[in-house]
Amino acid sequence: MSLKERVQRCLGDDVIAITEYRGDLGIEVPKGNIVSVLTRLKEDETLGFDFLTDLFGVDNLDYYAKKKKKPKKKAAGEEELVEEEEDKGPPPPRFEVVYLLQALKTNERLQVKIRVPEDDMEVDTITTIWKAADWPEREAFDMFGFKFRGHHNLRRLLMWDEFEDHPLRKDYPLEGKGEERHLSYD
Amino acid sequence: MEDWIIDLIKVVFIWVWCLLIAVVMTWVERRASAMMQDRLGPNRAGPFGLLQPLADGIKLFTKEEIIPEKAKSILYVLGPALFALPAFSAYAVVPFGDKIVLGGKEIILQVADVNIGFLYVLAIGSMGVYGMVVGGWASNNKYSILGGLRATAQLISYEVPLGLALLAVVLLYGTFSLREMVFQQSGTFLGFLPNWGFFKQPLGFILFLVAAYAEASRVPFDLPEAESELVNGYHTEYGGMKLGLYLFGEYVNLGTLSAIIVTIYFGGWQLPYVDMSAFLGPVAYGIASFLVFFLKQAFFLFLFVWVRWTVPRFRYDQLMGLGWKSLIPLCLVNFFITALLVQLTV
Amino acid sequence: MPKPVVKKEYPLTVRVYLIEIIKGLGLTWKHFVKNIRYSFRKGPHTVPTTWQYPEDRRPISPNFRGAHMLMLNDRGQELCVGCGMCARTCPAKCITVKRGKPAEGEEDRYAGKTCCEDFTIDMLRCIFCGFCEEACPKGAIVLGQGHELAEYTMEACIYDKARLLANYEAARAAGTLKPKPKKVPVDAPPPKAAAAKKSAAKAAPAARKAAKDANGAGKEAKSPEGDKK
Amino acid sequence: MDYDPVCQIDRDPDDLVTINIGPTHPAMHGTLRVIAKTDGETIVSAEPEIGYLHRGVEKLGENFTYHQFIPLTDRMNYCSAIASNVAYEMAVEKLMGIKVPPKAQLVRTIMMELARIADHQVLVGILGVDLGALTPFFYLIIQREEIYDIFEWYNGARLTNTFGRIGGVNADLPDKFHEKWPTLRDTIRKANEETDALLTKNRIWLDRSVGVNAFSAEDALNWGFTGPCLRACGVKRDLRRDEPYMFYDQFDFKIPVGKHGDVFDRYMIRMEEMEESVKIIDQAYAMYQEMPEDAPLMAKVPKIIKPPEGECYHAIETPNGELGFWIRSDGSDKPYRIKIRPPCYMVYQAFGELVKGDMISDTIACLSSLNIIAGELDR
Repeated sequence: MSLKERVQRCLGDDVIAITEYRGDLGIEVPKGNIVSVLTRLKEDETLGFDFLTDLFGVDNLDYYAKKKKKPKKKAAGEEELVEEEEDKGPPPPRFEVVYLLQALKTNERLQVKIRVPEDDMEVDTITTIWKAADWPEREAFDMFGFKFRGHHNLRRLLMWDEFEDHPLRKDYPLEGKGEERHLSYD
Repeated sequence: MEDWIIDLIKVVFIWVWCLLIAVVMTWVERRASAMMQDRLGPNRAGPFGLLQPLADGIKLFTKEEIIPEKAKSILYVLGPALFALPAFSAYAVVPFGDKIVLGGKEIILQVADVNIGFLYVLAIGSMGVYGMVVGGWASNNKYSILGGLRATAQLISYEVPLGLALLAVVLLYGTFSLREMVFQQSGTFLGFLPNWGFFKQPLGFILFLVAAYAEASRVPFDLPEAESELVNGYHTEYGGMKLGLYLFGEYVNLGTLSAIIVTIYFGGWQLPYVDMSAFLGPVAYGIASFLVFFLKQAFFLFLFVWVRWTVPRFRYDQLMGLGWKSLIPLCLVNFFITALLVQLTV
Repeated sequence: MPKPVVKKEYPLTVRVYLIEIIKGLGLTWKHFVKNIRYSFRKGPHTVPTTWQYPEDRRPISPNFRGAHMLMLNDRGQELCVGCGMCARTCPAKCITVKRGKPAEGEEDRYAGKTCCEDFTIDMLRCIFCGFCEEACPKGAIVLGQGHELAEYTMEACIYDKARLLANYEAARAAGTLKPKPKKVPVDAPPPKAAAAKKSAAKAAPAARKAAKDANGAGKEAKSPEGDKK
Repeated sequence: MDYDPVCQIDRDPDDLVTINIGPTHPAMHGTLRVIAKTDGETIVSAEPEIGYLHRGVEKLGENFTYHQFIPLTDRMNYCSAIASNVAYEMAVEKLMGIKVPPKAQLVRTIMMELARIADHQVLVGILGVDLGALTPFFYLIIQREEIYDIFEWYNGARLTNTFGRIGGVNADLPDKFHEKWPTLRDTIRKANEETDALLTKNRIWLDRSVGVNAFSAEDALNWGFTGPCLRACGVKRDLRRDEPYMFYDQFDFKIPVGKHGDVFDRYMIRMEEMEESVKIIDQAYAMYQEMPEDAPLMAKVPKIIKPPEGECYHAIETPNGELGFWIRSDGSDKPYRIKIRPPCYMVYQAFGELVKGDMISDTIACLSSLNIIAGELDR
């Protein structure tokens, strides 16, 4: 049975969309179910995605803007399914969180995505499943502003603590906004 | 010539000699380590870089003297002096040669032939730790205080095996005087070996050597200043000549310890099988005995350098374990065996 | 989770410390003697692994990516036409080129119809990746062997055209001009059959790549699923 | 000898001393910082702080073209820049569906394995330095210089190589390699043997490394370890074997595996991997020599790289572990989003867990043995 079928069988209705590009399988799942989805993926015997490779956010602001400009452009790859739905409904959520999983036994990889709207940045933490998600979640918070519910130490990781913006968002300029770090000594 | 002038000359001579050893040792350390590591080392100042220590000295003297803002300034200045002074003082009882006859006056080549020279060495040797711990404390730096604490624990712990190893030697020679010990090492042992303490006390020698390394806080026991862990340990905050005193003190310590090893275990100024006084004039004999002593000392100084660039460093708890769990029992065993043998042979 | 406890069981020769330390001392002694012997050799380059820098310089690769230069051709004409490809491809954005027309009567100085009026490289920004050299259609900008680039002021680190040309003159005088790079053979645009044959001929590891390749560049296709062994 | 993990005893936080190890500490590899709470010499808790070398590589990547990003990957793991370069190039090639000519793949393999040797040499040397043995460092670093000579003759840079291009490599193996490799492989081995002789059986070294921050395989996987640190814990996992890319499944090489995941195992694994890399280069070189002189080194790649819309993840086994690139293309000449998965990022987040209950000296040993490279960590 192919990986796609196994994943579909394991998750059932939780799979919103399946994309495949260059052999990389990606599934989109509802935001609220991410913990249960990942737990099921980890514990399912036929899948066994027991290794969290990485976790990160994506800001799709420009992506949609570009899409809107050129609606005629042939949608390639994974966006196809999503796009058709998009045209009718409200604008899709701005952010994505991508989880890269790997099965150590079979060496299969899977991308699990959730979409996060800008006005509701809360995502359940998965540090309860993998400790490896500790820093990546902090980084995603730092860079995009996701609030990982239940994370034990959600502080900024790379930027300094007083920094206010989220630099990897598309509306943050490359050269920064002129923030300076003021150090205080006692 | 009056006695006190002679004594003064001897003191000055030893003082200068110690400094010279320390200065040259800085060069030897750097060049020898470079040679062991396929490098060149300092070779710009003078031929083979021999003037490098001078350049370093000038640099250290002309550097700005900085006392950290929150350091305890009196203790901070006192630390290096406390460290260097005992190192120099310990040399006072080391017989660095036999005797020299000048103007019909017999001069022994030793600053003071005290009959408890052995105890004096031990007592003065353990003073050096004050310099380290005071410097570390006064610097107001966490790394420094850790270095100072490590130094305290290490030096006090290794004082015990050092003393025990020496005690066995005292049993053997039946005297506390270092000069007397050297005299007792003339002749041969078992007919073919030089009558050196080393051959009578091989285990004692190794134990003493290890303890000496720890006392001098050299690799593998350089925990108080472990540069990869504690930045530079107790002298992290020091600079200029204050740092220079610490470094000098360390090398003088090495010189003293080597001298004591030579005196106790390697027959002092005596050559094996050969009696130099038989065919040398009184002045030449004095100089020759000094040179023989120095050569032996130089070998041990080099050994200090050589070992440093070969082995890794201990960890603090392992160091303590080695000292208390291995060295001290072995020292006691060595002590009892020696006592037994001495008792049987006498 | 508690850390695993490791039992330390060493053989006796290891446990007594001294044997292995003495072996180690032997090794360092070997190096010591060897290097002492070397250090009595004549010349600045004594110990083979150390170069006595100002007197004794290590050979520098002809491909070295050092200070830039603007090349002239055999007839002494400037090659640069000021197209600005280098500036565009530079990841550090350190090149500024101003295109210009050669002045009246000076056409001989330039190889092309246009020239660069101004060419500055901010060496403080440059990361010496060599992309400018690769992008240049005329082979006009080349990274030479100059590697002692320290200056006393920041302004001096911004190389203008004269400096770049002077770099070339210096390199030519020293004979360290870069040899013409060998042309990298590029995979021929595969006719369908040839490509298939090739990928079939290729051994197993390429199977996945080949399968992916069959998708063709830029075309969405069903990814092969059975290609995992 | 063993000591009780003191950290399990409840302690008054006021009794603890906070020690800042780094960011400017002689034993810190780059600008790392560990805030350690210590009780005497024992670490009760340690918290690594990163971000001192954060340069926003991912943000820069979104504003660079695909080719312009290659020099940035140099500056991630600067000890083995070539491996990072190749990892990125392979990710873009996967995104575009480019097939790299076999000869270029062999050149990449050879250079990458050389970089792996160089990386491991630095690591073992620095581990020695941090534990007080300076001499092995020099024996190893001399060989690394020879390897860097090959890199320099290859494309003109020693450290930040900017190796390869998307679709292949931009030059053939240099003559320097052909002339040097037969002797170099022996000197590399000799340097390893000398290091081995100085360290591996030395009781002092063993005491400092065996059993120091041992880590269980289960924990290691949970924390996302990859590469030598994971293999030291006893998990036989190597992307070269598990997800073979290039010609790795045709080469005959062993994957060294440790037992306890302690400093000693990490050290030994690196020592053995150097041996294996030498073997791999030998085999790859033999295959390379069978190729015709004018075999292609570059695939046919458009001048301006515009991958079709889509996203993919590709990872290879760099000296530190799995280095992956997740790239989303929106069809333009710049990546829409690049996410780098640096291997030591995942390893370093477990640092507090690793050194808990050990001593200050062990912190240093642990840090060096993990091979944390700040450039890769902070990106």
